[in-house]
Amino acid sequence: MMQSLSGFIAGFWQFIASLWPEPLRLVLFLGGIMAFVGLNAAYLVWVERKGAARFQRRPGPTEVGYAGLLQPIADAVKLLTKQLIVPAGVDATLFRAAPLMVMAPALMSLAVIPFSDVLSARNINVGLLMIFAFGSINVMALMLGGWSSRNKYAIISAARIVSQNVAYEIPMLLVVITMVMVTGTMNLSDIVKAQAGPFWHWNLFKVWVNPLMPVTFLIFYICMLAETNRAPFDMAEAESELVAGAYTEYSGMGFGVFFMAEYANILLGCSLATVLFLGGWQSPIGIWSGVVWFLLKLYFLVFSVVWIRWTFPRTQFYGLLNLSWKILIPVSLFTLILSSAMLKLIKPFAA
Amino acid sequence: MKSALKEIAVGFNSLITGMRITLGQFFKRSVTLQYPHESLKMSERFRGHIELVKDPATGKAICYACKLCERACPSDCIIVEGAKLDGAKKRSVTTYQLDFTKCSLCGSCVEACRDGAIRFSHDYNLASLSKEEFVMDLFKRLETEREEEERREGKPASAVPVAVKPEAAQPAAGQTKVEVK
Amino acid sequence: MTEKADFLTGDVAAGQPPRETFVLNLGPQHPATHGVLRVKMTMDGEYIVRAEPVCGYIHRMQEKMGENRTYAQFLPNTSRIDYLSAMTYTHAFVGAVERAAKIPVPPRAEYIRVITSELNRISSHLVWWGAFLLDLGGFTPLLYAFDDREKILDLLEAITGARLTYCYYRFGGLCNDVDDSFIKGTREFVAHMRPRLKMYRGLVTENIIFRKRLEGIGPISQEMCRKYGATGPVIRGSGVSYDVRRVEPYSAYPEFDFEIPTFPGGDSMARYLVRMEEMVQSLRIIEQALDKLPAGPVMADKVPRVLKLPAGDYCYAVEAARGRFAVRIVSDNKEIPYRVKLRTPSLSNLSLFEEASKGMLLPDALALMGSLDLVIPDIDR
Amino acid sequence: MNPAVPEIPGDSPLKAAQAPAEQAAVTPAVAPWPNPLAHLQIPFRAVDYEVKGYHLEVTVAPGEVVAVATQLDKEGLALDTITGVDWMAEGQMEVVYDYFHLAKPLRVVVRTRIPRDKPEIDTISGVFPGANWHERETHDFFGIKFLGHPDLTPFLLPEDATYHPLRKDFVA
Repeated sequence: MMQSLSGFIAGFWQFIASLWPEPLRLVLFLGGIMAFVGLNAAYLVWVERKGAARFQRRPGPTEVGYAGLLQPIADAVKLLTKQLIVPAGVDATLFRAAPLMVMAPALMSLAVIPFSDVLSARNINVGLLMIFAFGSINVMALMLGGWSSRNKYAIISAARIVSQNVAYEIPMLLVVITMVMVTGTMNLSDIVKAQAGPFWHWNLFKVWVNPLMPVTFLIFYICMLAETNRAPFDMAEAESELVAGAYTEYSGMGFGVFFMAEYANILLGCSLATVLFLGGWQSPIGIWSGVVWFLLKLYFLVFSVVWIRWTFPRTQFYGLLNLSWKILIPVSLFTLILSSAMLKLIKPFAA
Repeated sequence: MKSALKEIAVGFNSLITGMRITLGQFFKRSVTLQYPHESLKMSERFRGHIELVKDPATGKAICYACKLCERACPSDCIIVEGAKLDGAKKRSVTTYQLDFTKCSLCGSCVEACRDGAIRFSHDYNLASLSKEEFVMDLFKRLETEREEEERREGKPASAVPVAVKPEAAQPAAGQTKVEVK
Repeated sequence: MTEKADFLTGDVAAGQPPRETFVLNLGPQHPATHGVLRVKMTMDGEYIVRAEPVCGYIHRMQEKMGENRTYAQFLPNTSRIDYLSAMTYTHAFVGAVERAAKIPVPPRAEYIRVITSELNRISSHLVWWGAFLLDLGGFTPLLYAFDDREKILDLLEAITGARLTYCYYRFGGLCNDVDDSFIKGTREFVAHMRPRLKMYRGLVTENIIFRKRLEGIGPISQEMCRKYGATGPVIRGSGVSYDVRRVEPYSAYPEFDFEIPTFPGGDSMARYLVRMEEMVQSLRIIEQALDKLPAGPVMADKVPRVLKLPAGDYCYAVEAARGRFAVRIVSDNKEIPYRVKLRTPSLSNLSLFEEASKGMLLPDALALMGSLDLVIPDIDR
Repeated sequence: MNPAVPEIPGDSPLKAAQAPAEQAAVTPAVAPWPNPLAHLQIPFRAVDYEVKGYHLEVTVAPGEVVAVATQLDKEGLALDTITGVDWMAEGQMEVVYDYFHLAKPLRVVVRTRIPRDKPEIDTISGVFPGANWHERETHDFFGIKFLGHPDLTPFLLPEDATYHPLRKDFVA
């Protein structure tokens, strides 16, 4: 009995030791991703404020640090020192859990994003599936945040969030299915590898596989904006209608986490768009591929998100749903069918 | 179907136009002024709070407390007192109290004045932590200014200096004035 | 695209209580109400069953103030009723007194009044434009509008000494003449503003998101405008070309060639387009007035220092940026008016909101409210 | 999509969507004589617009205001405003109704006087729904009761106000 137990422990140790590099790698990468997301979420706020200022012809933050670079840190300190007020009558558990539930999925999903061919925390073969599985938690968290606040504005916002996210998840998944069919894999690393070569090998430009590829990208991009509740689809926050939407009752870091999660989600969405359509870490000229290219593409997309936010007014709610159900879903279905047909036609020749 | 496609195309085009316009603005110079570091010069006719005008000959206030301004004021924010000093032909002002908290800067007082004894100041950096500091005695202010000037020029002070606490309402003197446009 | 809840309005029309409603208290501190207006909304989900504006949060009893000070002393108050079109409001009061006291106004003063009033109208419309876009969730246009408005304010500050509450007109003329730099600056502004309006068009007016939010939303019929006494861009957006400058011409307006922009849609978009087109027309008026600006004094010769209007009542209406603003002075031959009535356009324009917003979605109702261009002190006085 | 909404034309100026006919309908402002409301059974008195700022005025009995409002409504006039004047010395309250025409230069003033100690008059909010707020405001300021008014709670004054500030005997 004792012998078998020690034998088991020894075996377990041997097992762990054989795996040793892998857990270390994982811990390092997860730490790295958390730092990356934290830093990005903070500094994307700076980018947003600076960008908004430039679009509106003002200097933006200038006072804290050079060009206001320490502003996000000052903001974070301010938010941390503020009291997290839990209003009377709210469901305190859900109210406190919601910000965490918003942040966690974004962090988790980034673990499978391949920043370069070696830089990825976990290279699993259903990475895409995992991202979308975690993506749906995000919606639930926002809804819980709005609902548990017991505030009329927050509840209206929660209802909006659910219908908006449900509506946009469908075309987004249809587009992703198209991409999975085109690349033949759900492993994000392999999807990037399938796009190796100069820029016309990127999925965005693979018009011989699917002539509507740019449209597909556009649908993905729109859905990404809607899923992250970004302008012009910021129905959930809608500050001129719903005060602050689901975040109305949050104060201090509770609000701060929601705010950071928004940027973390943008980061995730843009990373995914980069991987699926823009060839990930592949360089546009076919040589010197690496993480720099990934970040360049990622930040270009992030900039475009900021650019769009400071250009357009908010959509009307039924306009938003109409866009999804009447335009995006039919078109994405069509591209799905088209590319599968094209694949059937092309495959025999390619093989 | 055709009209729907056209609508999508037109709509998409309008979005692109909008984005092009904002991007065009992105690279232009910013139009704002970083206020505490730089400030605007007020125009000639700027209506700040009022101040008494000095007679260049005597260095004292022109005002002789005729109280026209007091009567013209719609908000009752001016109290003027005057007295006939020994040996003077005219009355002269002894108190000119402006309650700036009530003043609506309408300028009726300046218009009512027949002798040009009051004018608008160009101060606009008026901020204070207490309401009382906006009840200013313009006469005392003028006298203090005059005495300081005389002291600077080395003349003996003509009158016993009145202890006046520094007006917090006055703007910082050394502020850079930047001409814009 | 009016996606009203038919089932709901049907219920209300039949006098049955809607299934389950809740009261949403919009304001008095709410980002969309531009000031301290409160709207008590009975909602069914996001559909409005009844939206009842509650006014008076910044009531100052301007009319009582008019009864205890002289005409000249009340003059500064007129700038503070609708602080965005201070010039036109002063014009109405000054006009009423001039009409009663039979004070002739020199032509140069009338021309300058027109120029400054129209500049003020543009600046008011620019603020509305920015704030309206803010209601719709677009922040950047506000800053562009304020950039242009700043130019107007600089011009007006140089001649009046104030940036918002000008108090520039006097009984019988103006307090100051304008100088050449103002005329030059105004010409430059007109030249600057035309391409800017084109830019606004590209950025906002033609934007598909914006159009989808406004077209067909919040229709107000001609009949409703008439029944509620709505004026200004609201009634012109319903296809009635009612403009005080045309119907009851005052000042130097008959001497200029301009159009009254009218759009028949009655929806928020029509009201939007009316205001955008009005800015173009105002630029036209300013240009003509500058060209024709006569020389001469800007103040009538014999204006009594102490004004006593003959007993009776006197009205004077002007077209302010928000519509018809009328002053009624009842005099009993004393230095102080017996009664001053201020008929403000925003009050009548808002009074139709309750009827017009029935069955609308919350964001649409806020767009409708934005398109009415409310200035709350103008309602509360 | 509402068919009545004008399409924004591509390059042509926005005024293309205007109705030129309505533009012409507005006659330049000369006093609209002969009296355009002469056919009504209301004894209007013509007033010099240049002096008073309105064209027609009439003083009616307090009971007639609704009938007058109905007739003016049929003529296509719109309600400008309702207000009161407190004639304390005479022990009367004057209620003034201003109307304006949408297309013609025509402003009509209807006045009536009611006893100051019993200031009651019928509401015209049934004819012009816009009168609702004006009457509420007049009730606030003068304490005039508009009989049949749907809601006479204070409009601009605080909700617990029991005073009427524009009465000449009001002391703050």
